[in-house]
Amino acid sequence: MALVDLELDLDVFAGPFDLLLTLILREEVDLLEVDLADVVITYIDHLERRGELDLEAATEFLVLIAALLELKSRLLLPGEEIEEIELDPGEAAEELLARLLAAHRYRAAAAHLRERLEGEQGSRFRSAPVPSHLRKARLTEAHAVYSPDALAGAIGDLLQVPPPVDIGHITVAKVTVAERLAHLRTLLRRGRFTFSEAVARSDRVTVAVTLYALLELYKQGEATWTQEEPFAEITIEAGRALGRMTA
Amino acid sequence: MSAELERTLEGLLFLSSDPVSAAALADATGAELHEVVTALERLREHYEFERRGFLVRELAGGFTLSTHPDVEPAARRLLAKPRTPPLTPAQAETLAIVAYLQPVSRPEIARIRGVSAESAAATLLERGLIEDGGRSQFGAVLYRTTELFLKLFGLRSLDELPGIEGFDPSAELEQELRDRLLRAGEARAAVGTPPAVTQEPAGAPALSGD
Amino acid sequence: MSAELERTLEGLLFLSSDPVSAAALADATGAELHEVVTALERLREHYEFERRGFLVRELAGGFTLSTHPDVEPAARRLLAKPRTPPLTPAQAETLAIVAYLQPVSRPEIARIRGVSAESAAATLLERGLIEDGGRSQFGAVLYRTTELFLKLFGLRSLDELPGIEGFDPSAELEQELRDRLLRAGEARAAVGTPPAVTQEPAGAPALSGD
Repeated sequence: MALVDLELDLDVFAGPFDLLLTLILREEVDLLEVDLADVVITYIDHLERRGELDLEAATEFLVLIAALLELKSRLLLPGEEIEEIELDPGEAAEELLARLLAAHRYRAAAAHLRERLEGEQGSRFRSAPVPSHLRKARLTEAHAVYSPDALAGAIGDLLQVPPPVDIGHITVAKVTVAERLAHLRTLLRRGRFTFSEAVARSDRVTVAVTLYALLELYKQGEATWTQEEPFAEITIEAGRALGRMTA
Repeated sequence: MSAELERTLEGLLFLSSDPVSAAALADATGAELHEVVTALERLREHYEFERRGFLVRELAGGFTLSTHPDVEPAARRLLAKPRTPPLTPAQAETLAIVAYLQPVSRPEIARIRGVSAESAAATLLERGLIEDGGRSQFGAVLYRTTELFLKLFGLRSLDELPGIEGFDPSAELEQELRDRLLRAGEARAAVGTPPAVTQEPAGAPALSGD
Repeated sequence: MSAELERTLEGLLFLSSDPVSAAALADATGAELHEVVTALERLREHYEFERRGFLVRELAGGFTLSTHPDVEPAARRLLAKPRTPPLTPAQAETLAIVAYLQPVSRPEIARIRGVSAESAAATLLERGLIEDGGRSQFGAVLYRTTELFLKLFGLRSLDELPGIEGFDPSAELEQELRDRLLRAGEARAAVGTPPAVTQEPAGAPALSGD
């Protein structure tokens, strides 16, 4: 049996896997101290070295390691219940044995099912759809099962025009282009300023309207601007028209 | 050997839902084409003389088995039970639109509902509640309700369809209903809300009759 | 009349893709239940003695037709695929656990197998051999086998599965497992003596810590 060959070198134990199991069951090694992940890694290395998979041994190992993990997780559960969960070695061994037996049992049942399926390979079933003319329900067999009111109700619902979308929760822009034009002209009279200064502490709508107002001023020649690179700060100053006007 | 071939062909035709060509049958059985044709002929005779429940039929694509017409009444009793599970809201809406506006096209149903009516219409067709009733001037299939529909809803005729709450049927009846439904549907599509589903359809008072 | 019944039953079984109960066949044909059962038996004999390509099978609580195994080689050539792909060991184990313990949850299956049952269960679900059969009290999906399982595995009902105790390991194997668990290590540990603390060559155990 390949499991016997599985040599472990863990922090708390060095030796064959089956001995570790025995010692755990005799409580000579504390399951809580055993790094089960290390056991699994050792097992995988072991499989790789052998280069072949002994299915029987692999199943047994998986069932045992899963059962150990479950026992360990139960031991790790915090709280007063810990007394109750503590397993005596006999019980733990019986539980592991029961697991192994169940695994064997269902593996044998699985083999039986596979044989059964194999034995049925020769019989196939027809899976054609029933011709549609044979599927149509006959009128004489039909009787009222639906309420006509359901149809009227459905049409009534469909006739309802939905209320207009409620946009009350959206802040309606209270700012106008005229207001922002006035604001920008005030700033221009004081000299150079940046766009950020012009829209400091403003909401998005105000920013948008301000930009629109600025474009309007540029078009009129009242303002001109410079921007070093995209998304950089925009510096605004009076344009030629305004200059002429003030000149 | 030839009885063996007949038996194998019988099994192959049993398994195939579509007609199978004699050549394909020859390939599968390893027999010559003329042997296959002869064996199929014997199979046909066997079914006929022994009064079996099947027929060998030669259709466009090849050979197929079907049941003898004598079996059909029992087959309908076994297989053609009207399928009447509760209608889903989508099915009820689609059926209601067809019932009140027939004939009506699928695009129109979709416009009124604000969503596609494809799968609901397919189910209603399959259950025999609606049927193909010609083509619109634009080539779309027009649906109408069937006799089975009347029976399953306990109606003697379409005139017995209940009136609609909030709708005066005495007016320019059908065209107006159609227009109003379309307007409501477009409004719904614009808003993106599904139509309200009536909680208790049976509670809607009927306005017709007058 | 009875030949007529046989013929009708043959046609009905041909048309139904799922097994049909004798009661449903009696309903459809208007015959008595015992007449149906007798006629089905005669049909079975007819197919057998006449060496037809079909068999009458009693599966999944009803009757159905299947092809005779002798047709299989030709069917495989015609349909170019095996009837059902074989099960992998993981799928077969998962299916066995569901078949015997149903309804059973995936964590329970994993507990018995020692490994996750996720992908095997997904494949079995997809192939229609098992299905969702409700929820456990902890909310895990419970699996059970389907009618298709019975049909494909040639079972009339779950009762036809051999008892699970028949698959218990032999007494010798059980004893061997018990020995391996409880005592195998002891031989190495030089029975009774406390495990050595110092590491020695040749696989002697070394216990660090307490």
